[in-house]
Amino acid sequence: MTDISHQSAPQSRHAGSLLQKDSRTVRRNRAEARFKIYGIFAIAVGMLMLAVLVYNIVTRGVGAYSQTFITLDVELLESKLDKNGNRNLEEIKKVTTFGYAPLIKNAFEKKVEELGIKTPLKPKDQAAILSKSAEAQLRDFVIANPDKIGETIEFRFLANSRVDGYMKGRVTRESIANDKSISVEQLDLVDQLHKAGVLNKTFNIDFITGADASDQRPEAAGMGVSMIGSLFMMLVVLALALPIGVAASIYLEEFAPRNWLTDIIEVNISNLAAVPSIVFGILGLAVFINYMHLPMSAPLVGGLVLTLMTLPTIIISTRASLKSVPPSIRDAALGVGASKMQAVFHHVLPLAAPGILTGTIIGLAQALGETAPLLLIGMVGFIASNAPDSIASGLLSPNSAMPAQIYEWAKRADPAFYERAWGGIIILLVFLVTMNTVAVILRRRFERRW
Amino acid sequence: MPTYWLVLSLLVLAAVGYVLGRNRALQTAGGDTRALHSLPNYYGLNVALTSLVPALGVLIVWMLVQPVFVDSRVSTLIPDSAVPEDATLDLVMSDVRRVADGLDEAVEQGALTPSEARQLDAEATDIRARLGEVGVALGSDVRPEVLRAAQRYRQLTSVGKTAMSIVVAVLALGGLAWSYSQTHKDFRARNVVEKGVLALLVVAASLAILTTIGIVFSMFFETINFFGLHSWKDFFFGSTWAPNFRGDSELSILPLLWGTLYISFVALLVSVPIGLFAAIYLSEYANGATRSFAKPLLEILAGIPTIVYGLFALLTVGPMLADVFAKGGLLGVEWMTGATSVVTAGVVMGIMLIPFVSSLSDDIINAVPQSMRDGSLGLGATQSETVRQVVLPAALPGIVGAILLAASRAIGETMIVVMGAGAIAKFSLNPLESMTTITTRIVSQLTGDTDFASPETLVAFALGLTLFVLTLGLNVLALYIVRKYREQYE
Amino acid sequence: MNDMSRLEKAVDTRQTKIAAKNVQVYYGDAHAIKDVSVEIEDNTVTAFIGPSGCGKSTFLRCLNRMNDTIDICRVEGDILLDGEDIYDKRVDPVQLRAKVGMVFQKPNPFPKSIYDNVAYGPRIHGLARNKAELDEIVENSLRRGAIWDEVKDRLDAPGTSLSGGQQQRLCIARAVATEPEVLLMDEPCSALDPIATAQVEELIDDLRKRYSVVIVTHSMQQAARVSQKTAFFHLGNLVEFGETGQIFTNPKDPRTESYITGRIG
Amino acid sequence: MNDMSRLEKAVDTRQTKIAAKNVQVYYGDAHAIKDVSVEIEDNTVTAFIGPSGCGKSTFLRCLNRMNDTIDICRVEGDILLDGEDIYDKRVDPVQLRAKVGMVFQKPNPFPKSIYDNVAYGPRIHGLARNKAELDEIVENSLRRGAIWDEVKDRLDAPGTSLSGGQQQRLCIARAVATEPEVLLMDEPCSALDPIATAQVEELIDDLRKRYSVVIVTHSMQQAARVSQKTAFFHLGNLVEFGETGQIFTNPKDPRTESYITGRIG
Amino acid sequence: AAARDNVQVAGSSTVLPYASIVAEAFGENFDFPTPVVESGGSSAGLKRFCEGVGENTIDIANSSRQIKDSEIEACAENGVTDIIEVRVGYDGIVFASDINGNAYEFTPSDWFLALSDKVLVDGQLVDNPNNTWADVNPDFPAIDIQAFVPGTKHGTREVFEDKVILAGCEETGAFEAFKAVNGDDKKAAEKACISLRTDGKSVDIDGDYTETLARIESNKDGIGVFGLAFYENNTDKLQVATMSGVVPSTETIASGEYPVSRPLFFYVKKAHIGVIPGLKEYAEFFVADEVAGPDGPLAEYGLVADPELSETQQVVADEATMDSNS
Ligand SMILES: Nc1ncnc2c1ncn2[C@@H]1O[C@H](COP(=O)(O)OP(=O)(O)OP(=O)(O)O)[C@@H](O)[C@H]1O
Ligand SMILES: Nc1ncnc2c1ncn2[C@@H]1O[C@H](COP(=O)(O)OP(=O)(O)OP(=O)(O)O)[C@@H](O)[C@H]1O
Ligand SMILES: [Mg+2]
Ligand SMILES: [Mg+2]
Repeated sequence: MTDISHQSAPQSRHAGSLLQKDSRTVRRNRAEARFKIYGIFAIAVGMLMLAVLVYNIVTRGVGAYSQTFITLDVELLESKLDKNGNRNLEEIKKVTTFGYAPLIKNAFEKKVEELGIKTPLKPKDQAAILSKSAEAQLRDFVIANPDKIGETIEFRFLANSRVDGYMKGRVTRESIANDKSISVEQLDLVDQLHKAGVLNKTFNIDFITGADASDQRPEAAGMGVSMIGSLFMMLVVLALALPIGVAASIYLEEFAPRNWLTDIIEVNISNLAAVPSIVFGILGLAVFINYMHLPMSAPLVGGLVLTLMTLPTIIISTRASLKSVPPSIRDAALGVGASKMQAVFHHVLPLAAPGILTGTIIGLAQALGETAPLLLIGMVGFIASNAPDSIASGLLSPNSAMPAQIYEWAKRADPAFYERAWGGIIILLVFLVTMNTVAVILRRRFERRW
Repeated sequence: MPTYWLVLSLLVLAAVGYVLGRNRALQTAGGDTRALHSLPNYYGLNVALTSLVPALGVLIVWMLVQPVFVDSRVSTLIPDSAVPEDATLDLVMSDVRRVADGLDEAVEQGALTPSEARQLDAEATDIRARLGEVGVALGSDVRPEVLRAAQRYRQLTSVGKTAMSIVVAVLALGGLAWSYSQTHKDFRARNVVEKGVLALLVVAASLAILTTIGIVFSMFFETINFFGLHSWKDFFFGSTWAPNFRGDSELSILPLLWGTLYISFVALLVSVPIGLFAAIYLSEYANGATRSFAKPLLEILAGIPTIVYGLFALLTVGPMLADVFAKGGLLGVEWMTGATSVVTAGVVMGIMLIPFVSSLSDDIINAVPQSMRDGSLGLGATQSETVRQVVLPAALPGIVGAILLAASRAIGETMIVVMGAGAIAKFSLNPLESMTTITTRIVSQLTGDTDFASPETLVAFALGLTLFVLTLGLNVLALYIVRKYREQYE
Repeated sequence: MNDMSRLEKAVDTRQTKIAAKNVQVYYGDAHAIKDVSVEIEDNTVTAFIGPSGCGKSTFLRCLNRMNDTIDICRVEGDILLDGEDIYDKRVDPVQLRAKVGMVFQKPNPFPKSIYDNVAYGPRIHGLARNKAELDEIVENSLRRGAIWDEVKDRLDAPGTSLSGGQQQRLCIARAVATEPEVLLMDEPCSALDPIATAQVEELIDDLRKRYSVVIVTHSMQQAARVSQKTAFFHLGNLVEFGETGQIFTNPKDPRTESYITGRIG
Repeated sequence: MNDMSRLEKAVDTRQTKIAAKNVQVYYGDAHAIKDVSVEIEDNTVTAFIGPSGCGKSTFLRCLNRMNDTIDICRVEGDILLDGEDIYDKRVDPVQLRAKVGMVFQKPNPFPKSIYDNVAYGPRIHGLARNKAELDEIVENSLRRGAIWDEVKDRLDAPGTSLSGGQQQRLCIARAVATEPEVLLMDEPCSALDPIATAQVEELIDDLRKRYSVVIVTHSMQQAARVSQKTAFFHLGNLVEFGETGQIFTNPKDPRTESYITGRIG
Repeated sequence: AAARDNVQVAGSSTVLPYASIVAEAFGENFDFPTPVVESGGSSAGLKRFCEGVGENTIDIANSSRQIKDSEIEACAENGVTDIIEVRVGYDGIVFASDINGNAYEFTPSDWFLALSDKVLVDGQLVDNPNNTWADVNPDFPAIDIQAFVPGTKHGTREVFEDKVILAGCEETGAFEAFKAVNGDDKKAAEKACISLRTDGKSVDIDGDYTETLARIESNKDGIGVFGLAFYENNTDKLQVATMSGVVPSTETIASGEYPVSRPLFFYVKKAHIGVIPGLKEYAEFFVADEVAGPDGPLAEYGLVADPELSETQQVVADEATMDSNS
């Protein structure tokens, strides 16, 4: 029907009933349906992958949000903690955590006796099911409350990672056959303590608020401080990359004369996007730390480096969306006597906003998840600082970042860290989604067709 | 924090200036905005900016220069003899600064009165202990000359601060007064403000150039060192990448380059069609609700840490491919020897890159005017024909930008490559073999245990710089293509 | 008026091409077309006239379902093309639009070369077997659109770089190139000078021999010159519909009369 | 023609508002305007007529430097506004465009509300001291644009959801709202029905009392009705420029004559 | 700029776990803030260490190998002259396979025969023909060779090459053959010895031990190279192979019976002592008996305590720099 020869004469080539599709239309419709299916398929693939990844992350990571604790009554023996009995803080501080171990051992022994638990273990081995952070916890308490020395206080100590793993089912009696750190007898003890209600698994807020802990204490490690580090870095990135990126794009797209110089800048910017992120770390080390003498391991430097890294993404997407605003809009504004600047800021920019926000979302997501450049400016490793007390210290005192923390945990030997790494990823994603939500809502407000 | 206060008062002053300028402009125009050259806001902004920007600029420069100046003045107080033989003046100076900070802290906490702090005597008091009480830790006991220097340091700093405050205040007030006096109904306030804004825009754009210069410089010298130690012929034209700890390694970029291109190509092969089709579907077919949740969800893919993708490649995708292509696999072929391969890494990376292509393209496609679509549909084109032949060409520059961004990301990715593609550099056409990329080698060599002055480490810089030049070439090409095929609507 | 007499002869033989019955169109809550019924005949030029904003374009766009592309637009009632309901589920709007072509009110050339603009329709409908045939179609269409002479040397130039009137003629040429059975033209001559207008009118008259043409125009003269039937819209209502001669000489509705007599252009 | 007589009286007192001397415009290599010199007087409506694609819009856009926005467009020659060269380096095109307003050939409302479309100009030029004044300006402008009645209930609706003719009138209202000294109108009535056209023509006549108006039109009648001076362009040349009455009744150039007598619309 | 008050450490990721344990305990027991311990590899750590003297440079570099002469020179060029070298203990390197897989008793020759690019067959150097472990040693099961060895950036790789492959090369006599082929050039022969096959039987792992573990989990026949500490934390998933009949443990490594181990170091910038608060205290704390001794937390975690720890303590106490040592 469609392919009949070209006649100068009469009938339209589209004659025939509408209800019967001619062969060409059928063919085209099939192409159309295929095209649409490709689209659905593409989205489905994306969604499926997201679901698989999120499922993986969540199933592996939820374990980190609960933790095994042991409740003990510890007698703060004056004879051990303050031999002179004068409550001089300097002297109390002289007692190291090693000196607190006996107190805990005693407390444990007493508890076991009290509960009538029979175990072949020596008291030292009994207490070994506690986390190594117990001593530090005790010492911190005593230093904060020297007047409590001599009293008996109830403490909630973390159990060590093997015990915690046992409670979560990760560690079994079979799996510890060759394990030096824990024995079957200790697990028996754990079972009995659990039955007695002394040892319990509860929600672990410290994982969300706490700081990193060393390789020996996975149970004590938390994301809190690195979260703050990431937050400050993101603030820096947002405060710098977005305005600078948008400003640069506006200049290049709307004001710059078209010549080789702007061509160079243009190519340059796209090229910066392809620079491996670690190179930005090299740059940051050279410029911000060695040259400008900013402090090492500081979120400010991290933020600056990530800003440089994010800029190209924002600039490229902003330029693309500025380009896609029809010229008639600019003409209309100029025609009523708006300056170019006004035309851009009043009309073009709002219309380009969705693309700018998309660039920001993607750029920030990238910045939020990036570790490599942080490696060179000292934000990856063991950085167990305290939560900062002011904005300035948040920016300047050493801190890590969420992805760096996760990356470090994933490398550590104790499998308990593995669980925490995934748990950390959950927090990272929640952080990301929160950040994106704002942008997505804004973007929806700006979206329109014309 | 007096500097905070200074900045704050500058801001307040600017705000006041804004109001003043605005009012004065209105006043000269007799309250009639129509008589003004520009909108009243511009007069206000002009005054605000003129009082704020120079003052702020001077403030920043002053804060950068003053420590250097004070340091140089104070360091003359430290006799050479006071510098321990194994230390440098620099270190003594940081001690001085620390003591000075400590004194400040002590004064602030009330442990010392200001005059005490000025008159403290190192011989008479145990300064380390006194400062320890207020929580300032010092590395060693304070020597008298250090204390003297520290006191001088405090004095100079406080004088400097006062001077700075005065200068900045004068500048701000002067700027305010001057611009205020300039404010007049015929004053071209808008032009002035816009010029200022334009200058800011130019500064922002040139930052990209600065970054590039910085990158090139931070790698250039080490690259030179590398070529001093290693033959450039081997680097550019060799065929083997085999660093070892004994020196005399073969370090050729070619196998790495091949791996980079191959893996990125596979990644784009996955992400571009999926991303583009997703974008098309979202902007052309999907209803508002689908779009408003599918797009942000896809964007999460860009934010999942790459380590997760790496593990996904290693634990899920790799073994899955191996089940099919490896020995004893479904196909009964032996094309794959382990879980790592170009395809493993490429596919997983492709998934990560989907939102780079989809979200940006979606925005651009969405920005194509509806009248273009109407024109095509009105001729009896199907929606897919419209998309392919009218919408996509019109959105081409933006889409190319998005793809370039994805390609850039693919080239720059490490974790997925390390875990998914392996660490062996080789030339092979088989996409089921392990390969590696330039970027991962840069990271490896920089973060490894080799001698940092050896070619095995320095090669990272040469790789980085070469990659930089190569991608520059690719970008020039892309620019050329976009220029050639760009279709401007309206 | 020799035009008039010519048509009257043909009138009886004509068949209904498009029949619209009780068509209602809403933009969101706004009722843009109110219960319009009209019959458009084959081999006829039907003119839609009426004040700006009365719903002419809206109704025109219903006839080839271009309103589908406006989210908030809702169409009710029946529109039959050759007796078949075009809003039927089984009808493919693509096939419909191939039969019922359209020239839009605002010229909207594609951001492609002039050649590609015109070749676009024939290409997607497979109207040409080879390049030479396509070239011929393009040339023919541009000639019929009365723009060939102006663009024959710059067929590679983008369609968007043409002047307003040239763009409009390009869009006409583009629509003609697909050889629709019905051609809907929304103010096709609004940006054209008298000579170009005359050429387009000639084209319309030519098209009528084989097809059916609907034209929206603000020029009463034009309506009188080219159309055999005229429909007068007012505030979304079809006030009067009839033979052009009758509408212009002897309108039944007072609104029609006042609109026509208030004529100036 | 009573219009004619009315103008002739005023002719002598008028001053030159815009003087264009030897203007050449190139689009890349294409020479679109060839050595055009023309004087546009104050308190006068000047009509540009000529076949489609002859360069009317191009020349019009030179007068307020809108051609600056087209990369490939190059303008040579002098254009003086009140004796000052508008292409002088010191001239701020923004100020120029505030003085010389423009209505484009293709209606291009902002994708904002109708109210904001009109209020935009007054806002950036500070023409209103408060909301009430602004409201008044908007209402007045919309009234002058002959569209107030149609949109007064939907000032919040986007300007892009209007019909073609409504958009055109909205753009006129938008241009009028900034009170330019010279108003350039590129086919302002092309999509308007006769009544709306009459209202816009009334507006033009009204504007003339204080300002100078340049109008591009394809309708000879319209040119004759509203303009006092007419310029006829052909293939980029200004063929003839003079009193409207003289051009239409007694054209000097044969090309003008043939264009005018070939008139149909 | 405010002065820095925390000790800043960077370097080897092998030393990092030990350094972090020490840093944490240090922070708990002293008034000084917890030191910051960065990872990034020995090379990057030493490089930053050698960048100069001053607050914006690090105080301590952790290293899993001794500092090289070229690095000392580079340091000196930047004014870093007085460096205190502190050896903290040894890192054992073990071979392990999946817990449910086969147990192995290796000798260096087995590894050489399994992984080398070329081996000696009937007196001829040929491309490695061994496909299964049984080909290497009839005692082993006939499963495909799949070894996960550290990538060339890891210090472990150097030890693996030196103490296993090269040793195997010599044991099997291939070394002499290589030497003969290379015209008696010992260096070239060594290089030939340690070049591993590239047909996928030997897989370089560029990541860390968790990656090696993951590889073994997804390929149960694989054998991987691990640090002792890592193995000890994952005994539920891995079984360790003996080397020349010795089971690796802190004791056998300390006594020298188990051959594959390497010393771990950190380097202190002497110029910073007395300037950066807590620097010397940290260094002393690190090597204290209760920390780095055989019963201390480091040993518990897997560090092989240095039998000569007391000498090291002395070095730190005296702030003895490397030059004055040698
Ligand atoms: N942006 C452009 N790039 C290249 N050529 C152009 C451009 N705009 C217009 N032209 C060409 O310049 C010539 C004059 O165009 P102009 O728009 O001035 O015509 P016009 O007189 O307004 O015609 P019309 O009545 O059709 O609007 C035409 O040949 C046109 O094709
Ligand atoms: N997309 C839209 N959304 C909402 N309302 C619309 C839309 N398009 C048109 N309208 C309204 O519908 C009514 C009819 O519009 P239509 O475009 O059909 O008028 P028209 O008769 O073609 O007028 P004109 O002669 O000015 O083109 C008008 O009031 C208009 O404002
Ligand atoms: Mg219309
Ligand atoms: Mg025009």
